[in-house]
This record gives sequence, structure tokens and C-alpha cells, in this order.
Amino acid sequence: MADIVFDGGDFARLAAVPLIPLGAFFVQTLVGRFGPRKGDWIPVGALAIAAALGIFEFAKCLTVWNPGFRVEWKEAFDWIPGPAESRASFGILYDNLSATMTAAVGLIAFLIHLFSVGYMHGDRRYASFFAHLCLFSFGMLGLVLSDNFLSFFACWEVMGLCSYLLIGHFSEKPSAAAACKKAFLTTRIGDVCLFLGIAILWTRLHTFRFTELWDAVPRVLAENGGAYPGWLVTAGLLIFAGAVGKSAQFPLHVWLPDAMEGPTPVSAMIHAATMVAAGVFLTARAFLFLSPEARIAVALVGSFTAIFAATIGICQTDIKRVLAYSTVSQLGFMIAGIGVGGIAAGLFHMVTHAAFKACLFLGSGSVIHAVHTQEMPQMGGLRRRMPITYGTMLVSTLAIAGVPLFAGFYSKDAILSSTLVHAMEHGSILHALPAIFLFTAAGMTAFYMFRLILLTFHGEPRDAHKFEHAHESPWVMTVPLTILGFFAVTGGWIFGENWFLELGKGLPGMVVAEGEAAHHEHEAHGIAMWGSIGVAGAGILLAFAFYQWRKFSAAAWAERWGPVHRWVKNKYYVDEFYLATVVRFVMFLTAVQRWFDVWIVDGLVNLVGGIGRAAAAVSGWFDRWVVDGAVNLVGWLTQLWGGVARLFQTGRVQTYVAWGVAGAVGAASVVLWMA
Amino acid sequence: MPSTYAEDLARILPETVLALGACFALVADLLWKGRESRRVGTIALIAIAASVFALLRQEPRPAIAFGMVTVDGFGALFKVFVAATLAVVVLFAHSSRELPRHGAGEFYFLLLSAGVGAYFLVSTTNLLLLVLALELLGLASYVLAGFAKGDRRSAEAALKYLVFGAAATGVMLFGLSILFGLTGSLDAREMASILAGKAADPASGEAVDRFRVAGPAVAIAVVLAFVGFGYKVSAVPFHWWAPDVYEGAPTPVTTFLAVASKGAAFGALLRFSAALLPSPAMGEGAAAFSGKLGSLLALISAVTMTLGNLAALRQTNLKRLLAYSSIAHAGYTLMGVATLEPGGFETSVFYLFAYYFMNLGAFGAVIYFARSTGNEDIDSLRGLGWRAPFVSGCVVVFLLSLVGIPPTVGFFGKWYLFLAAWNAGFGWLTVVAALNAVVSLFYYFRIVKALYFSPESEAVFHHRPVPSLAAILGLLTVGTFWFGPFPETIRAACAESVRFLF
Amino acid sequence: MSLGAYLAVATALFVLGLAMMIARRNLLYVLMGIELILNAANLNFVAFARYAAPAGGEAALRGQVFALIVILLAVAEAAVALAIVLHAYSLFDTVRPEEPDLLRE
Amino acid sequence: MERIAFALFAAIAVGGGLVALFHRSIVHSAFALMGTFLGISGLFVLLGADFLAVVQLLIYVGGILVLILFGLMLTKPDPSERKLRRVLLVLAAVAVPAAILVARIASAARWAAAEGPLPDPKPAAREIGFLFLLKDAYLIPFELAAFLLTVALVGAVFLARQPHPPPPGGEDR
Amino acid sequence: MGWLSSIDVLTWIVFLPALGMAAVMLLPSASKRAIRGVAVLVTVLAFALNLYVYVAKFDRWSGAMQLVTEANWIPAFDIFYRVGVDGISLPLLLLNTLLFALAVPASFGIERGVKGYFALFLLLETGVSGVFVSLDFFLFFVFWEVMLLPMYFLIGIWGGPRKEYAAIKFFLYTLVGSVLMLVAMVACYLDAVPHTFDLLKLQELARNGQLDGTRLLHGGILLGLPFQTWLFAFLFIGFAIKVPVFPFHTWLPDAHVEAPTPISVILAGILLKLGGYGMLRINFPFAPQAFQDAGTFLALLGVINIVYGAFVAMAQTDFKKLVAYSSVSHMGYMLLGFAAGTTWSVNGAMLQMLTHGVSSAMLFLVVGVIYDRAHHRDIARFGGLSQRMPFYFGLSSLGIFTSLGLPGLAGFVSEAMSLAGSYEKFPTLVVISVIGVVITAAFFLWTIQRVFLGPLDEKYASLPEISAREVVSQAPLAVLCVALGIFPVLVLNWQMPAIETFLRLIAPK
Repeated sequence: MADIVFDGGDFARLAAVPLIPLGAFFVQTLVGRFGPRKGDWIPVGALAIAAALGIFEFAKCLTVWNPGFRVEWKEAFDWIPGPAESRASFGILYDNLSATMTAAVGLIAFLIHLFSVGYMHGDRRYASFFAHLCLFSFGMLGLVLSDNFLSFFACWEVMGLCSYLLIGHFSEKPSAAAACKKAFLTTRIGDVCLFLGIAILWTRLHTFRFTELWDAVPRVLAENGGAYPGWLVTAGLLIFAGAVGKSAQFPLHVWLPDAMEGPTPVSAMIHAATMVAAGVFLTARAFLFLSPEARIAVALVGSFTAIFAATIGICQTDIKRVLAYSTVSQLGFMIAGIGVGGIAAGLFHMVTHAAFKACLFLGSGSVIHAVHTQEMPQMGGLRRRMPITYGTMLVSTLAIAGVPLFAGFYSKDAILSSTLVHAMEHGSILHALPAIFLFTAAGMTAFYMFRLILLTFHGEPRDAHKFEHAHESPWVMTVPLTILGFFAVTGGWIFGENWFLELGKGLPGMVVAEGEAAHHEHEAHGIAMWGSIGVAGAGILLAFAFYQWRKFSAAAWAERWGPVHRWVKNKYYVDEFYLATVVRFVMFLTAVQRWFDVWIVDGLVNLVGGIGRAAAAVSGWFDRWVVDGAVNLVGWLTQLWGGVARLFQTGRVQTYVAWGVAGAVGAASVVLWMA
Repeated sequence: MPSTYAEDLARILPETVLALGACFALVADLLWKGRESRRVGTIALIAIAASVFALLRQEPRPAIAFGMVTVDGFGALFKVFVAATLAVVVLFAHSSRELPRHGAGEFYFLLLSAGVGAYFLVSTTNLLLLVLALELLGLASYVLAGFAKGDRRSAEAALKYLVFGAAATGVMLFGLSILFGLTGSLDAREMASILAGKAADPASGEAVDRFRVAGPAVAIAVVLAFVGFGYKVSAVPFHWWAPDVYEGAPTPVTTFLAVASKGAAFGALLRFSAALLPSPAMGEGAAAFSGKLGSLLALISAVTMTLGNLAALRQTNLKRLLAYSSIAHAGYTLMGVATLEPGGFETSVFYLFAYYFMNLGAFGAVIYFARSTGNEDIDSLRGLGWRAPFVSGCVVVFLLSLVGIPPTVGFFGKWYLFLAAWNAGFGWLTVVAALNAVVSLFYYFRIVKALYFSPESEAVFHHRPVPSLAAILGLLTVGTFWFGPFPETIRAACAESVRFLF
Repeated sequence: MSLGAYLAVATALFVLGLAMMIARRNLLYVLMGIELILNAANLNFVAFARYAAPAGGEAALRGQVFALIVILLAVAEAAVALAIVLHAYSLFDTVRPEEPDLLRE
Repeated sequence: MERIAFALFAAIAVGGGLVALFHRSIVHSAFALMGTFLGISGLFVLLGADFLAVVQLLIYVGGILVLILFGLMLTKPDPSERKLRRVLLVLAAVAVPAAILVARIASAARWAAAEGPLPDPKPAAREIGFLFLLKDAYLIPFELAAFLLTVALVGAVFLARQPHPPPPGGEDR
Repeated sequence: MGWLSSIDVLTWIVFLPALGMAAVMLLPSASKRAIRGVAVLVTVLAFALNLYVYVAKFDRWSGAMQLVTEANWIPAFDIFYRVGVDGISLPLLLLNTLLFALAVPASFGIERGVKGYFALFLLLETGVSGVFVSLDFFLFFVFWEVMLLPMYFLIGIWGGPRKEYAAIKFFLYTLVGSVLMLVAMVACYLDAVPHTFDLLKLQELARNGQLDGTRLLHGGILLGLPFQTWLFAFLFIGFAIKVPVFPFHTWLPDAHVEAPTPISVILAGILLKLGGYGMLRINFPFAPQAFQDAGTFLALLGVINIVYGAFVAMAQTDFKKLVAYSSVSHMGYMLLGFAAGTTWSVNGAMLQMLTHGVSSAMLFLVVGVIYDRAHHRDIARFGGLSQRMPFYFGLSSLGIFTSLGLPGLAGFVSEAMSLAGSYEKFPTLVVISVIGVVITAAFFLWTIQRVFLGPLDEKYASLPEISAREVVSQAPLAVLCVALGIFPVLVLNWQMPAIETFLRLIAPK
């Protein structure tokens, strides 16, 4: 196919995509807030342009399909000068993956900006909300387009900052204040691991740029006799740990549910579509550095997170918490997908998930906006009052559940089939685990999603007062909903397997299955398709059974499974577990306080005193030795000399003469003795 | 060609001018019936200025007048030192309230005659003239110490100074008589050449270096002679009188004792040890002898500075504290003398000049504070830093210099002393001196703490500035700060003057 | 007589003078002690002058001149000493040297 | 003959000193001191310093001793001291080291002195007089001694003059 | 005006504040406005001159010493007034003059003894600038002492409740340090073959191994240790007290807590860098062999600094003490960077000195703002200030995130370079120090949460927003925080050649 002509103009446009929102951020913080409508039109406008440019460039790629398409703009901006091997500079790497991501992120960000104009109407810090949202968009877009690890890491952390600021938006609420700090710290642990990974790669290969690193890996493998050297394995795992932190995978997922404290558009954008997806994007980019064993580990982590989060999602009552755990679970799907080698499947699911999860969150936002509560038990029967929201959310739920013809089905099916292929190829139980986990998780997803729909929209309104006031949201909120709903439905066809599967071939490290492996793949594809439909159907039926037809009463099951239910309801006490171990260990080191953020207010001062004493004891001895040592040495000298002086300086002149003579005699004898 | 009578007279012109000035002050006071004490002071100042003028007009070639008065650069430098101190003491006397109102004539007479004594002290190697000069300086100082007639402390100070001084002078005379006996000559330079000559060893009979024969006797005689200098310089075994006399005597007199009398005594000590010191050419017996003397001086210096600093730690009276501090500084100066080589002497002379600025400043401050707080205790100074900012600022500079913190002249003085002592092999002495400097930090900064950091004492309220005294202190501060970074002028003068000794 | 004898006498007088200054409880003894010490020194000077240059001449007289000057010093010192002692006596009303001890540690 | 005279005068001098030191009453000590001065004057004669002997007699006995007696008379007679044993102790404490040192000096010293019988001394008063006036001899000490006496005079008179006007600032700060 | 231009510009920068001090001394103490005017004029002029040198007169491609001027001072002891500047000292000098210029408006709040305050303040500036430009060890030492005294009085007289104790402690620690340095200086002077104090000559001698103490001690061995080890130990302790390094750091929190705000800005912003600069200029080049051997020990100390500083900061309730301990932690990165000795790590360490200077100065000004309003610095008693003072919250969170090491801001660049550069030499230590990074983030965010976020305490409902004067002194620093983050080139281009020459000096032979 004719190669796509990519000239300076394109690169300028591509550079503009992240820089315009950045410019908008500065304008908004300094000037915008005093302008008309508190300057919200600046960020929205900026995002509109960015999205348009992103889509235009993406369209340019679509016109001529070339899986191996990759174009670079080296040394665009020289950051740390110095000789070649220790120079750090920023540039743009634009291939199929970043093309799709730029377009998707740009569009979603624009829609969410539009949505928040309505949602955040009348908020105290309206202007700064938009500024931070706009800065976040710069972070995400910058990350997707960057060509080296340093600028990637910079944008990665800028996004962390924005998520901190946005979660802490309603800073009056102490819970929000604690949540934003928790989010930043947990992701920070991941970021630090990512930084270490980058440092290892830089020390060994003396470059930050992806392309150079990718070329270096085969050379290193060759030198090392085909096996992954130790440091490369650790670097890969550390980089994956960064992804775990950011995409809220199993050990570091605790911050995402609390992040729901932030306004809903934030949850929609950051904690559904973009930021968390960055972790998956990173795993895709760094896939080449993962050794085979590491890949299995990635898959296991992803799949376990999927089923783990799904179980919790089932018994949550807060609508946003359900969606949050569903996001964690879906991310687990994507990571597992990549882990088993289905990079394209993972990325395909990421894009489709971005669409319908954003729609679900925005939908729940408009519901909350209408009934002013997040607790599902207080909702019910809203179908009649909010038809558009109901319609879009129903469509998205169908998509996420994996019902055929909807976007989610295709991408989830792709992941399931690639896990099956993986399981068949390796055959051992360990390799089969991801497949088992994912299938059960898929079922559960269908169950809790429909539980959500039924509890919110169907059945009788449980709270009359709220029901009366419920009304459909204004157009500025419903229009983005419908657009996203449209993608939730058509996502699967437009992008379709062919686009993403083709795209996968161009990605570094993707092994194209031929021959006997291809047979496996085709066979697996069939089983996966039917399997996922069956599982989804079972989930939906169960949900209806529980909540629509009242066959089984949810409450009855709850006590029968008593302890299990309580465990699951309380999120397996993971938060409490963390508080007990990791955090306390840190606190133990500082001996500051026992429960880190649960008991902030009381009982803190004396414990802090404890650390003061401990610190003082450790370094105090030196301090005492120098200062007090000097002072009481002087005191001792003074006493000593006081006594002696009183003995000599008696004030009687005759003793003076006597001592004078004695001195003379002494001096004479000293001279004689010396002779 | 032996110098004529007129030439000799011209050579001792500064001394004569000073003596005439003293008599004229006495007569003027009688004529004005004791009422115009300030104008008598100005007469004294004029006399001092005239003597310095005469000094500067002398031609630089060194010469011996009247057989025993050596007139050379070294003598000139110390005469300027004494004259400068006298001038400041006269100004201090103006503004100090401790002196009786109508004894001005006698006071300036005695002061100037003490000055004459100091002039002769620094310009002779003849034992006779040395004793006379010491006695003249001494007698005048005894009376000056007791000058505040009604005050019992001053009377006691004079008494103690007299008794100890007389005893010390007596022992020195006895030592000198033995020295005269051993060498048969009265001039130190002559003695050295006699001792260097050959003499029959009583035991073996053959001609042996006289020094090894008479060595021990000469050593004892020199030690006895050193008693006279030690007492004047307040070196350790003979310093007992210093704290009591400094505290009891009126402050201007204490200043005179601490700076002029001590400086002149150091001058004489330097001149005698240079003359008496056998040059290495006189055989290795002599070198051993001077080695022994050197280490004795080093020992005395170490003990002096350590005792001075330790005792000062516990003082509450400002003058007594400065007394011990001045003993300590005598110890530091002795370090230079102990090296017994031109390089070392030069650093002692420089340190004396550094000592001049900082100590005069300190005593001036005592007078200034005594006027407003009525007494000399440190805690009566509390909070004065805010009421008398200028003078307190000067005091801080003086204290910095006394401790030896850079850019002050004190630091550079100590720096030269340490270097000279280290090069002369007294490494241990440098360490002791450094430790002493650190200890001295504590008691000097107790004054700073009182001035600035403590709540105001009631004695400070009726403080009234004294412009004339403040001006003098200001000048001294400029000296302390200026000669710190730019010590070259003084250092060159000292180095050149020391060359005259050898 | 031999020079040593004169030296012995002089040393004896010196010792007596010193002892008198240190031991006796009356300031006037101090004065007397001073005179004794100075006399001892004089004796020494004259004795050495005599034995150093028996033939006379300037060297012989050098000791005597020194002795003369020392006597003169003694007079001056005695005068000033007496004045100071009496002055102290008028203020402290005692001649015991240890009475005036305002200035002490 | 000369040996006997030396022994006599030395005995008077040292004996007078001892009596002066140990006698309880100060007046007797003063007179014993006169004996010492006479003894020393005699020794001077033996040593040929005739002018000096006369000066010694005139000034020490006539001047200084009278001065001390005046001092005695003007001050209140203190009760005679009892603890003479202490004085003996101090004497011993001073005598022993002094003796050792001087003995060490005598043994080590090679006196620049002639031994054996000395020619009889010539009267030297005229030469001493000239010495004091010769420019290159002892003119300066002579003039300076004169100046010293005036200073002593002025100082003594100032201190002794009555009445003492009260000093500013009260009796005893 | 001929002679004005003849005096070289560096001497002007150093002694201009001294002239200012003289002018202030002459003014009557009542006219506060005139005194403050002189202070502002002098400091800003000094900064402008410095900027002119930084931009125009300094050839940044050559790593050698430039604008060197020499005048003899005490020829008898080969002591010369040698002044010069290179890539290492010029940025620090610029930061120094900038911080002093910014601290002047911050000290307009001082009412008591204004004349004394500004006189000592300007003397301090002369002392510090002098240290950065002097090329003669004796001149270096004199300026080092000149700087010690005004600091003692500034803390002692205008400080907080326990000011005397803090002042004495500061004085004693620094005095011990300077005595050690004095001994080392004398040893170098006596050991150099042609007795000299010239730093460049001494570096040259040390480079080819002639500074080995054979002339001083017989055989250059004392108590079993070679002369170089002694020299390195004495100098290192002397400078480590200033940095401060772990065991010698206890004076810093007291000095900071008791010092008035503008003084603790100077203390944190510049005085801590003197230690680092001293190490770079004197300590390491004079004993290259000992430096190589002590590499791991230094790195260990650095890591202890990082981790210990972070943990103790976590435990603090006083905001200022917290920032003080965070400075201890940040200086740990510098030490680690020096110890590793690779191009990136030393450049990172050098940059860390500048970025920490900017961020800690910013933080102390921030603390100063609250302290002026609430008269206490207890973090636990604040709450929800962001609602009352949003603009102030913006500025302070910028400062905090810079110190946190957020990419895009100044802190990240230097930390990343130091850690990445040191990974090659000390992989395990870098991993441990990364814990410090996380803990730093923890205590800073916890502070933001307790001070700014959460419900507004009604006691602070009436707090006024940040005043124009305070913004004036913080704005340049805020701009620098962002500028150094995005364009570290602004400083790196100047310092890289100089660091190259430094690395050649200490490279193992």
C-alpha cells in the first residue's frame, strides 16, 4: 500500500494536540477564571480542537491501512543537554496504537468537558475544575504521543497530580481530602517502581527512546543466548508495577473506589476511560521487555483482579462504587489479554471499554444529578422519568455484559479467545487459570451490571420524594451520553476485529500465529464466542431472577452465605488489611500513628511525640555531646578553678610574695633540671 | 668618632621633652590652683605629642647615647607604642569619674614620669639604667594605683602593688648582682661576649667554652633577673598582684598598667633576651643554654595563658575579667618570645600592637559603661546593647578581636604567633593556644549575651552618651577592623624594627 | 677574706629580708625587709667590684656606683612605701597586711 | 687582723638581722636593724669602698631608719606577735632553697676575680664623683636618679597630705 | 568613573552589600523606610550585576575558571586576594544574590532594631558571596567566618522563643567545623612545596599526588592513616556540618524554627549549599584518592540522610521543622550524587543544590505567611485554609509539589538525574532511597491535607488572603520552580563543562 505521506505539517498538528490543552490550562488558571462564564469555554474549545486534530490524523491513517506504520520526530525539544549517550530529549512517536488512542482520548475528553459544563454548574471552584481537567487531557495526550520514557513518565505523573487535584475537588469533605492523598500515594508507589525500571534500562542501554530500546532488546537477547538477562526481567516487572499502580490492579487497586469521592465527570474521564487505560498502554509499549515468565505473571495478576473486583462489585450498594469495581475488573481483563499475548485484543477492549464505561459513568452522573444520592436502594423505577439516560445506560450495560452485536462482545470475545489459545498452547493448569478466571468474571460482570440497571431504573420507586423530583438532565449532558451510547453499540463494527487484529501485527513483540498455532486460534475463537454468550446469558438471567422476578430474595441468600457475604461486602477487608500491614509497617518505621487515615483526629499527638523522642534519641546523643558537652565542660572548669583560685588568690599580699618566690625557685630548678 | 655632647642630648630629646612636660603640668596645676584639671590634661597631651614629634625627627641610624642609651628603630617603635597609650590614658582620665577632682597636676606628672621610665626601659641594654627605669616606672605606678585617695580599694591596690613590686625588684637586683659578679660587666651585650670567651675549666683545667662552665650559674642568675620582667609583664608565677591591682586601681591607671607598662616591659625583655642570647656561633653549650631558656619561656607562656583564660571564666566583675584576659594575652605574646628567633620576636611585637587596639578599647568600654551603670559588674550591663548601640557595637568588635575571630586584627595576630611557634617546633604550644582561644570564647561572649540577649537591668535606664569617649572607641574599632585585613603596614614595621636587636 | 664569705653574708641578709617580708604581721617589717634585701644586693655589688678589679680603675668603681644608685633607690622606695602604708593605715586603721582584703577571688 | 675585723662586722650585720626578724616588739627590731646597717658599713670599709661606707651610714641609719621609726610612732602599736615559731618556719623555708641555689652558683661560677692578697684600696670618692659627671660614664643614671627622687617626693606628699576629700560616689563602692 | 569599572565585576558583587551595610550604619535608626530602601537597592543591584555576568560575560562552553582577578594582600605569607568564578560557583552565586534580594521584602515585617538587622543582613550577603567567588583558601576561610557571625546575631536577637539556645548551637557546630577547616588549611599551606593558599595550585598538586603530607609529617603517615585520609576527614566533617549530613544535623531544625522567616529562607536556600560547594571545590579535589575509597561510605551517609530525614519529617507537627527535615532529606540526594561520581549523578547533585534552594526558599516563605497570620506553626491546628486563601493554596502547593519531585517541576530533574546517575554505582542504595521519595510524598501530602483541605476551622475564618508584598517575594521563585523543571538547560549548559573539569580532577589515576 502507498505509504502515508507524513510531513512537518502533520507533526506540527500532532504536537499541537497536547500543547493546546496545556496552553488552555495556563490561560484558564491565570486569566480565564475572571472571564465570561468563568472561562469554561476555553478548555472546552481547546479540547474540541485537539479532538478534531486527533481524529483528522487518525482518519489519515485509516485511509491507507499499514500495520507496520510508525513515524517519529526525534529531538523535538532538547531537555537535558550533554554528550549523546546521556542526553534526554522529547519527540513524537506516532504509530497505529497512538493514533487510535489520540483520537479516542481526544473525543472522550471533549465529550466529558461538555458534560461537566452542565454537571458542575454552580460549583464553588468551577473555573479551577476545568483548568485541572484540561491539564489532565494534556497529560494523557502527551503520554500517548511521547517517544521516550522520560516524557512518558513526566506526563504520567502530571496525570497523577490532576487526579489528586480533581478527586480532592470537594476539599471540604474530609473523606475527599483523604481519598485524594491516598490516590496519589498509591499511584506514587507504582510510579517510583516505573522510575526504577526506566533507570535500570537507561543505565544499561543508555537511552530513553522506545524505538532504540526495542531495537536493543533482540541484541541483548542474542548476547544472552536467547534468554532474558536478570536486569531486563526486573526492569520489565518494575515497569509493569508502575502500570499496576496506575491501572489499579490487584495489590494497588485500593485507591480507585475511594476516588469516587471526586465529581462524576472526573470519575468518568479519569477513572474509567483514560488514566487507568494508560497503565494498559504502558504494558503494551513495554511488552517487549517482559520475559515469558513475566508475561504469565501479568496475565495472572490481570485475571485475578478481574474476578476479585467482580465479586466485590456484586454486593455494592453505591452506584459509583459498582461502576468503579467494574472498571477494575475490566482493566483486569485488558491486562490479562495482553499478558496472554493478545495485545491487540487487550487494546481493542480498552478502546471499547473507554466508550461504554464513560457512558455508564456519565449516566450514573445524570442519575445522581437528578436524585441527589448515590445509594441504589433509594432509587428505582427511574425508567419513566429519565428515558434517554435509561436508554443509553441500557445499551452500555448490554455492551459491557458482552451481549452479541454490541461493542463489548467483540473485544471481550477476542480476549477470551486469546486466553483459550494461550491455555491450549501451554496446557498446564497455571496457564489455564486466566481463562477460567476471565470466563467466570464475564458472567459476574453481566450479573452485577444488570443488577444495577434493575435496581435503578426498573421496579417500584422506593423513595417517593426523590422520585417526584427526578427529571431528565439538560441537553448538554444527554447529548454526550447519546454519542457515547452510539459508540457503545457500533464500536465493535467500526473498529472491528480486522482493524485491531491487523493493528496488533504492527506492534513490537506480537507473535503472529501461523500454521498449527493458527488452527488453534480459529478453533479457540469458536469456543470463546459461544462460551461468552452462554456465560453472559446466565448472568443476565440470574440478575433478573434476583431483582426483577423476585425468584430468589437477595436478602435470603445474603444470610445463607453469611460470612462469605459479609467478607465480599466489605471488599474482602482489603483496605483494612492494607491499613494493618503496609501502612502500619511504614508507620511502625516512623512510629507515628497506628491507623493511618481512619483515625486522623484523636489520639495522634502523643504518638507523634513518640517519634519525636525516638528521633531525638537517635541523633540527640551527638547534639548533647557537642552543645551540652561544651557548656558543662565550661561549668566544670569554672568550679575547678573556683576552688583553686580561692586557695591562691587569698587577697593577702604576703602569700602573693611567698608564691612568687616559690615560683622563682621552681623556675630555677626547672632550668637546672633541664641542664 | 665618639658622638659629641650635643648629639647625645639630641638623641635623648623625646625623654627630656616628656620629663619637662611632666614638670610643666605640675607647675601649671599649682598656678591654676587645681581648678583647671582639663587644661592640665591638654598640656600633658601636648607634651606627649611633642615627644613623638621629636622621636620622628631623629635620624634613623642606630646609635648609643651616653654610653648606655641605645637609640634605634626598635626603641622608637616601642616609644611610639607607649606614647600612644599615654595619650589614650589621658583622654580616658578626662571622662572617668574615679579620679579625685583636684589632683590633676600630680596625676599627669606621675603619668608622664612613668612614661619617661618606660622610654628608658625600652632603649637600654645596661643593667643600671634598666633598674633605674624599672624603679621609676614602678614608683609612679604604685602611687597612681592608689590615686583615688578616699577609696579603700585603691589604697589596698597600691599597697599590694608596692609590696609585691618591691619584693620582685629586690630579687631581681640580687640576681643582677650575681650576673655582674659572673661577668664583671654591666652591659648585656658585653656580658654575652665575655661569656662566649674561653675560660679554664676548674676541673679539667683546659680551655673550655666558658658557657658550659658558668652555664648553670648564669641560668639561675638569668631566672632571678627574669623575676623583675615576669612581675611587670604579669607572667604566671609572678602575676598574683595583677587581678587585685587591676580591679582596685582607677580604670585609666589600670589601662596604663595593662598596656603601656606591660608593653614597655616586653620591649625590655625582647631587647635583653636578644642581647644576652648567645648566638649559635658561640659554641653548642650556648645553643643548649638558649634552648633551655626557650623551653622555659614556652612553659611559662602555656601556663600563663591557660591560667588567665580559666580564671577569667568565673569572673563577674568586668575589670577583674579583663585583668585575667590581659594575663592570658601576656601568655600569647610570650609564645613569640619563647621562639628566641627574629621571626618569633616580630610576631610578639605585632601581637602587642593588636593587643593595644583591642585592650584599650575594652578598658575604654569599661569606663563608658561604669559612667552609666555606676559599677563594673557584668549583669548590671544587661540590655545596654539597645540603649548604647554604637559603643556596644564597638565592644563586640573588640571582643571578636580578643577571641581571635577573622577579619579582626586579633585573628591575624594569633595567626602569626601560631605559625611562628609551629615553625620553631613548639607544636604543642600552638595546640594549647588554640584550645585557650576556644575557652576564651565563652567568657568574652558572656558580655555579649548580657549586652544584647538579656532583659534590661534597672541600672541601665539613666544612660547618657559620652561623645568624646565614644569617638575614641570608634577610632580604636576602625584600627581593629582595618589592621585585620590589611596588617601589612604594621607587620613590616615590626619585622624591620626587630632587625635592630640582633 | 675570700669572695665566698661576702657572698654568704649577702645571701644571709637576703634570706632574712625575704623572711621578714613574708612572715611578720606588720607592714613596717615589710619596709625593713625591703631595706635588708637591697643592702644584701649592695654588699654583693661592692664585693664583686673589689675582687673583680683589685687594682682600682673604672671597673672597680662600677660596683660602687651601682651600689650608690641602689641606696638612692632604696630611699625613694622607702619614702613612697611609708606614704602608701600610712595612707592605707588611715583608711583601714591597721598595719596588719592581711586586713585589707576587699580585692580577692 | 683583717680577718678578725671581717668576722666582727659580719657577725654584727647577720646578728642584727636575726634579732630584727625574731624580736617581738617592732621598736627593738628597728634598733637591731641599725646594728645591721652599721655592720654592712664596716664591711664596705673592708672592701675599700670608703665613700660608700659613709653614704651607707648617713642615708640608711640617718635617713631610712628614722623614716621607719617615724612610721612606728605614727601607727598604733599592735599587740606583739606570739607565733614566732611560724616566722622560724618561713625563714627555714626561704633559707634552704636560697642556700642551695647560691651554693650551686658559687661552685659552678668562675668568678672573674683575682685570688690571694689584694693591694690595699685607694680612696675613690673623687673618681666616683667624676664618673657621675662624665658623659660616657654614668651621667644619665645620675640625672635619672635625681628625677626619680622628685617623683617619689611628689607621690609621697600627695598621698600623705591631709585631709582626704571624700571621693565622688560614696565611701566604698 | 574610570576607576569604578577598573574594579572587576566580581569584587563589585561581593562588596556592594558591604557598601550597603556602611550606608545603613550611617542612617539614623529611626528612618526605617530609608534603611529598607537602601537594602532593596543594594541587593537588587547585586543581583542585576550577577545576572549580567551570568548571561553576558561568562563563556559557558569552557569549563575553566573565568574573570580571575588577583591582588596581593599579605605577600609575606603568600596570601593573595584571588577571585574567580566557573560553572560550579556562578549558578550558586546567582541563586545567592536572588534569594537575598527576595528576602529583603520578606523582612519588612521586622520592627525591632531595623538598622542592626539590615546591617548584619548585608554583611551576611558579603560573606556568602565572598565564599562563592574566592579562589584563595585563606580568603575562603575569612569569608566563611565573616558569614558565621551575623547569622549568630540574626538568629540570637530576632529569633523565636528559644533563640539563644538555637543561636549558640548553630555557632558551636559551625565553629567546630571551621576550626577543623582551619587545621586542614594550615596543613595544606605547610605541605605545598611553594607555600601557597591558591586553590587551583593546590588542586593541581593534589592531582599529581604531591599533597601527601610528607613535608609535614614524617613519611606522611599519622597514627597509621595516610595524610590524605586525615585531610579528607577534616575537610569533610567541616563541610558536612554545614550540609548537614546525618550525625551533625541536629542544629538545623532548631536554627530554622527559631530564625525569623527571611533568615531561614537564606539559611535553607544558600547556607546549606556552602557545604556542598565546599566539598566540590576543596574537599574532593584535594584528596582524590581518599574520595575514591570513601565513595561507598559517602553514599551510605547520603541515603541515611534521605531516608532518616523523610521519616523524621513525617513525625513533625511544626511546619517549619518539617521543611527543615525535608531539606536534610533533599541534601541526601546531593551527597549520593557526589559519591557516585558519574557525569549525570554529579550534575544532578549540583542541580539539586539549585532546585532545593529554590523550592525550600519558597516553602519557608509559605510558612512565613501562615505564621504572620496565625502566630503558630502547628500543622494539626490548621484546617481547610484552601477555602479562605485559594491563591495562597495554589502557590504553596506549587512549592510543595516542586519539593516532592513532581516531573515538570524543578525538583524532579535533579532527583531523577542524581538517582539514575547513581544507579550504576550503588543500585541497592538507590532502591532504598526511593523509599525516601515515597515517604517525602507522604508527609508533604499529609501536611496539605491537614493544613489546606478538610473542613475550614472557624478560628481561621477571618484570615486575610496572601498580601501583594508576600507574592512579590514568592513569584520569582514560583516561576523558577516551573522554568527549571521544563528548561533545566538554563543551568545545565553552564555547569556541565565545569563538572567535566571537576570529574577529570577526581578521576582515579
